[in-house]
Amino acid sequence: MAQPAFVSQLDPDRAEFYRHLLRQMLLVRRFEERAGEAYAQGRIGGFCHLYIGQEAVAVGALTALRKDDYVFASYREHAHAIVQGTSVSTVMAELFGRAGGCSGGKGGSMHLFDVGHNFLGGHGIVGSHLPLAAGAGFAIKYRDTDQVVICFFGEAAVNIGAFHETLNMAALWGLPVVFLCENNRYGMGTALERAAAVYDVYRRACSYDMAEETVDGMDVLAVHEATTRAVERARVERLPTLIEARTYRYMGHSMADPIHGHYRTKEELEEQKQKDPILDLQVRMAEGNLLDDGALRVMKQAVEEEIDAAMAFAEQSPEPAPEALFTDVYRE
Amino acid sequence: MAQPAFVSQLDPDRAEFYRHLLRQMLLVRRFEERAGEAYAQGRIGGFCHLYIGQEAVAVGALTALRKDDYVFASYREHAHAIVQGTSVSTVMAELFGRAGGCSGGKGGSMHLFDVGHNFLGGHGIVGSHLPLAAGAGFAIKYRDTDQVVICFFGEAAVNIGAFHETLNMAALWGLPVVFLCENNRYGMGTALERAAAVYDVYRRACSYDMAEETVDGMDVLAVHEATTRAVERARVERLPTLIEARTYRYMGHSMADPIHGHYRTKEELEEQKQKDPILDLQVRMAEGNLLDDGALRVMKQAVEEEIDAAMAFAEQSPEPAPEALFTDVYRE
Amino acid sequence: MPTLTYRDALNQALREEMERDPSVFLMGEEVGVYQGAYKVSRGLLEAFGPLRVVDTPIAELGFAGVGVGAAMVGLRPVIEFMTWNFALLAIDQLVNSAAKMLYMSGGQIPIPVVFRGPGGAALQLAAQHSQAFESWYAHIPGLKVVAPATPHDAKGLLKTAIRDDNPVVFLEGEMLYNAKGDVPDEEYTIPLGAADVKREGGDVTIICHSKTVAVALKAATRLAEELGVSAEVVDLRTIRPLDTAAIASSVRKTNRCVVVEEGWPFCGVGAQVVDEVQREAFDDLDAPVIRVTGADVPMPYNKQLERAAKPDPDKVIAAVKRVTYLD
Amino acid sequence: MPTLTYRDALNQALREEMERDPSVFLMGEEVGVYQGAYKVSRGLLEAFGPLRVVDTPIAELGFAGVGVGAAMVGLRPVIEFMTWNFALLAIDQLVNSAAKMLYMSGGQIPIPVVFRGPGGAALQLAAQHSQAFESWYAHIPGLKVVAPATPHDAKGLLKTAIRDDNPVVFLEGEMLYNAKGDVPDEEYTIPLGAADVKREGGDVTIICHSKTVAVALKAATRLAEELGVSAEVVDLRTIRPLDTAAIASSVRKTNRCVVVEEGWPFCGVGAQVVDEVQREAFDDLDAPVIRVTGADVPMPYNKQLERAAKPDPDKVIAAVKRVTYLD
Ligand SMILES: Cc1ncc(C[n+]2csc(CCOP(=O)(O)OP(=O)(O)O)c2C)c(N)n1
Ligand SMILES: Cc1ncc(C[n+]2csc(CCOP(=O)(O)OP(=O)(O)O)c2C)c(N)n1
Ligand SMILES: [Mg+2]
Ligand SMILES: [Mg+2]
Repeated sequence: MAQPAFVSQLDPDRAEFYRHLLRQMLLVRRFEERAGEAYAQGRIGGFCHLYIGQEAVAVGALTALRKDDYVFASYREHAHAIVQGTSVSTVMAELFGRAGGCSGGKGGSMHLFDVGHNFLGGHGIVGSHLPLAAGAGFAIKYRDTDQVVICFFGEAAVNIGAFHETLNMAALWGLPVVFLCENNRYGMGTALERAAAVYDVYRRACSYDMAEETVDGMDVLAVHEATTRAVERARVERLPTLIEARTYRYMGHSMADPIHGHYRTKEELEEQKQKDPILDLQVRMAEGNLLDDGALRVMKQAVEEEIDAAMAFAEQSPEPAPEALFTDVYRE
Repeated sequence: MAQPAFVSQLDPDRAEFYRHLLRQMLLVRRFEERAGEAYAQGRIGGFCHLYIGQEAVAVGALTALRKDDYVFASYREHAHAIVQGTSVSTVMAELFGRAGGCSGGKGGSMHLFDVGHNFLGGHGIVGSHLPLAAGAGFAIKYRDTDQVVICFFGEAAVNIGAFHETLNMAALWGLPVVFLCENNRYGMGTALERAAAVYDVYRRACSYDMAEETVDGMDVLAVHEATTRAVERARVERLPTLIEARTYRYMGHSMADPIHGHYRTKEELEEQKQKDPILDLQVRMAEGNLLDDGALRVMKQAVEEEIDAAMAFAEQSPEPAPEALFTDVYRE
Repeated sequence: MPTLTYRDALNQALREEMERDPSVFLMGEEVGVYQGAYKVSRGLLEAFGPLRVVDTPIAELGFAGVGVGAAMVGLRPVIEFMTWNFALLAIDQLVNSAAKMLYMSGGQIPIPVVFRGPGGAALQLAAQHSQAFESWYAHIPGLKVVAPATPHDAKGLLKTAIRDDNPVVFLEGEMLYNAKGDVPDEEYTIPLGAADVKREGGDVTIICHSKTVAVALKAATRLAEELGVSAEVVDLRTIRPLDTAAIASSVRKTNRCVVVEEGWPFCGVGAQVVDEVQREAFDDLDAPVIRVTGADVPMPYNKQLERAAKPDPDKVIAAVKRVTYLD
Repeated sequence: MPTLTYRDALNQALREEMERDPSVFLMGEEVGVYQGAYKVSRGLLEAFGPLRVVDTPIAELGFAGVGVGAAMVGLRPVIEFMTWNFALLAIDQLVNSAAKMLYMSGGQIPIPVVFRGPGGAALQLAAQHSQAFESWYAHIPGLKVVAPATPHDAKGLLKTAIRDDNPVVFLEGEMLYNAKGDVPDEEYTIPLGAADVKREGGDVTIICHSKTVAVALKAATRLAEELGVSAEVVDLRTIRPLDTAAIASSVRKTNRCVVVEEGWPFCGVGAQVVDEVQREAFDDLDAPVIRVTGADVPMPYNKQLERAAKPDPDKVIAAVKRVTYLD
């Protein structure tokens, strides 16, 4: 069922937690902005899909998980890796294609991996990681642990066969997977309404008798609460959930694409930016006297330093050795 | 919405039509029985999927079409070709692999084609013909004619990606396609409940805001009426419909598979046979004094002669010339 | 003669064929409103409208099948894959429906469809986005496979592919879209199955196609300048049907052969070429045929590793030295 | 030594590996309740229960991906395709996920999965159900490809494939399931990448795998009896990695080579073998390598046409006559 976007008053006792959410969103935002600059300078190559505008989804959702849960994401996954615990340094180094990158410089922006933090990619074929996530969920059921899998994907992925086959199996077999659709309204230049017969992504759960929920993806607390409910359902009842988080992407589809143009207007973009997820939390915390300007300044400063360090690490990290071309094709 | 299985009293003015339906069902039944015998004698090879028990679906549905409409079916399609107008002789000859077969002996039981009757196969990969049917529907929209496409498939096909991708596009684009799912409860040895999270196939239309209907597939008149409604919707409003016809297969999945065994009991089979679609119509026609034993005997006699002729034709039809191996790979 | 980019040459071919034949339409992801992910379809939506330039959901299997189905009833669809990497999801429709329909139906149902889009590697797109599948499609009877190297060939071959009554796999190159070349004003087509000698020579034959034609030509220039070796560069243009006659006659003249391709070595296009050459010109060969291919690994993201994975003039020259025993 | 069918040898291998390693499970259509479409998994559901012998919906792409995902977190799935024809729908998961995960992750995530099922033609199953895709999978770095010809090899190779830490494409044959052969009681495995000389000979080398091994052996017997030609029959067993050394050493001995395969000719396994042979044994070859393949057409339903489309001893003998200049 659709949940009210309403979110409980901020609870003073959770100030620490709110600060954590805010810091994570700031970290992601600044990481992406700096990555964008580096890309513009030609220091990052290939396709680079930024997450700016969607921070509340990854931060709200991943903070609802346990360390031993598994995370799968698409190619727009810098944020998910970082929030899951992968160091910004190794993520930035991966974008630079360096040996110190979290995928050894072989994966790049679209293929971040960090088994140490159960971050399992970084997948470039739309929809292809949904069955993979179900596979991890199957392994959890097979081993009878109480872990959970969360799988992030865009709204354009719901029209592809893998979505249908996966959700059916997950519901049929009772797999502990949270399918979190980040509905930012566009798949490249195609608005959801031009690609899907049903505009409410969460309603697609009806074909599988699967629990569903839609949530304001610009409200980090709402996302956190919705995900917490779904994670509980997966952990305790071992049932999957389809969550639709309504969000928005500020940048172009990738650094190679226009920010607006044929498919959306500058006005729409500017209007959306008024509902910025970071500003929103800042304001609410300020209203609740849980954050003063000084603390915010300190936080931003710390974030900036963390990214500076990541940049330095990435630049100093060596290129992979030439032999690396031929390693990791097969495991001996 | 689910329609009541109830069917209007037989209308004496339509006696001619009822007799046509009965004759078509008898023709299909006897064709399949004789094909089964020929297969047992090794005169037909490969996979041979018989339709016995499901006659009411193809007959009820295809009699709701116009000559210029298009028909797509799976590998269990002897009946659909025959009811659509392909001569039983060329269908039987195709099963025999002869040059006189409707596919020149190259297609066989699973790949019957007859462009003369807009019968477009005969497809062996589960789900693969749904997009093909949508393509024909797209062509109708493209040419702006008022033709309709009907696509028959089994209930096990609704769990595969092609079903989802196709129904979404058909609903999104407004394609005049009737998707008719023949729910005979089993996909080979797998009961629908063991493969689908939702047991009511028609409910899957919810993901596409598509019109749907479920109908008693053992009642030829009910199938005819439901299909007529869907065809009208396609022809006039150019909208697709998902119909679920609840039916049952009397034989094994194919001639190579057991009739019952691990996956279903002999008892279940015998019980189902009590609701035989042919007997059902016979009884109702008799009750309405629209068919006496004499007429029935004559009809059965005529059907038998038609099949005898088909058998003779198939046996006398020559093998394809050796050069045929290399023709039809490319159109010059 | 005006010079055009490979991109605009394709755009012209599409435009001209859509004007010529109302049964031709273009369908794929982002081909309309977005003007094409790589802008090959720029302006076509405005020119022909949404019924003939159709944006699709991300559903490769589905819309590829829609194309085949539309072809079954007489339309001539051009189905664009944003890249051929994604066509793996649709490959059942290409192999089991498009390639077999005419045969299974005993000759009743031709499938006049073109599947097109960029194949092979661009720059740092990593493993899942940098694959060349020529040899896969060429393996399938019922399909034709075309991979043009120049704007001139791209236009002439695409027009022919659209008019062909069989399913054609048309492989373009993201790295080729900006390549410039002369394209005649007057209408022309190029037959499928005809290779083209891009440079004449007498000492060694270099077989190539698509992006590797430029690589081979660079190598040929340097071979002449640096080693006085005269290389003949044969551009296959069409992989299936393969122009075996052109290959064999060149090798019979040069007695030496190097095959260059972007894809992986095992069962690649070059393997088939080697098979043909050693059968057709066994007694004329003075050295084994040597192949230059992409490295036998998934494509790495790192720029230097990626460069090392691709065929380049140095590798071609090294191969030529081997077949001419110059080292 | 007990004789077993190929089917039962595979069943034994699955049973033994599932007993040995609790992380091994079997998933696919009809593998459980139905006891397997071709009964390879007979009794396994009863022995190991529904969590380790899992019936799936008809969703090849989905359950292949489930297998890869389970492998990502340490399980060792054996995914059965009812036939390899249907795997075309799942091929994106084999090529883009399974084959590339280790590389894309910089060596972090191995994918110990086996994809298995019958490949190639049976009897009169027509175009969509009669395809041999060895060369396709062998084209892909990151995959291993195995195609055993005998019960003994089937058991030993499947056990090794299950223990291998890489994705293995394991091609069986519907026509082989009833083939009988000796299978030792004691546990054994067979390394991947090792060809096997099924018959020694000095005049010509016949390279083959899977079903064509029996064809080659029949031909070899007749060649000896009818023509006094001594043929060496080399069974590749593993297509990737390919045992080039074994191939080359046999050809260096016989100086003549014929390659037999069930699949289509263009870019088939034989093309790669020819490439290796002419490079590794150029000076030893007294004649071009000749290939015997399935006809270059979709498989027809008609029995006689189908027979004519398949490799048989007569075709192999004809090829041997050509490379030995006996005609
Ligand atoms: C199967 C497949 N088709 C096409 C593409 C090209 N492509 C990459 S991202 C994308 C749009 C996806 O949009 P969405 O799922 O909404 O995610 P978002 O980019 O908005 O985060 C497309 C079409 C692809 N990667 N995979
Ligand atoms: C993609 C694919 N997977 C598996 C098969 C093998 N197969 C043929 S028919 C069948 C069962 C289909 O059942 P259903 O769709 O209910 O149709 P029915 O046979 O009952 O008419 C299966 C699994 C196939 N042909 N295609
Ligand atoms: Mg989106
Ligand atoms: Mg069924």
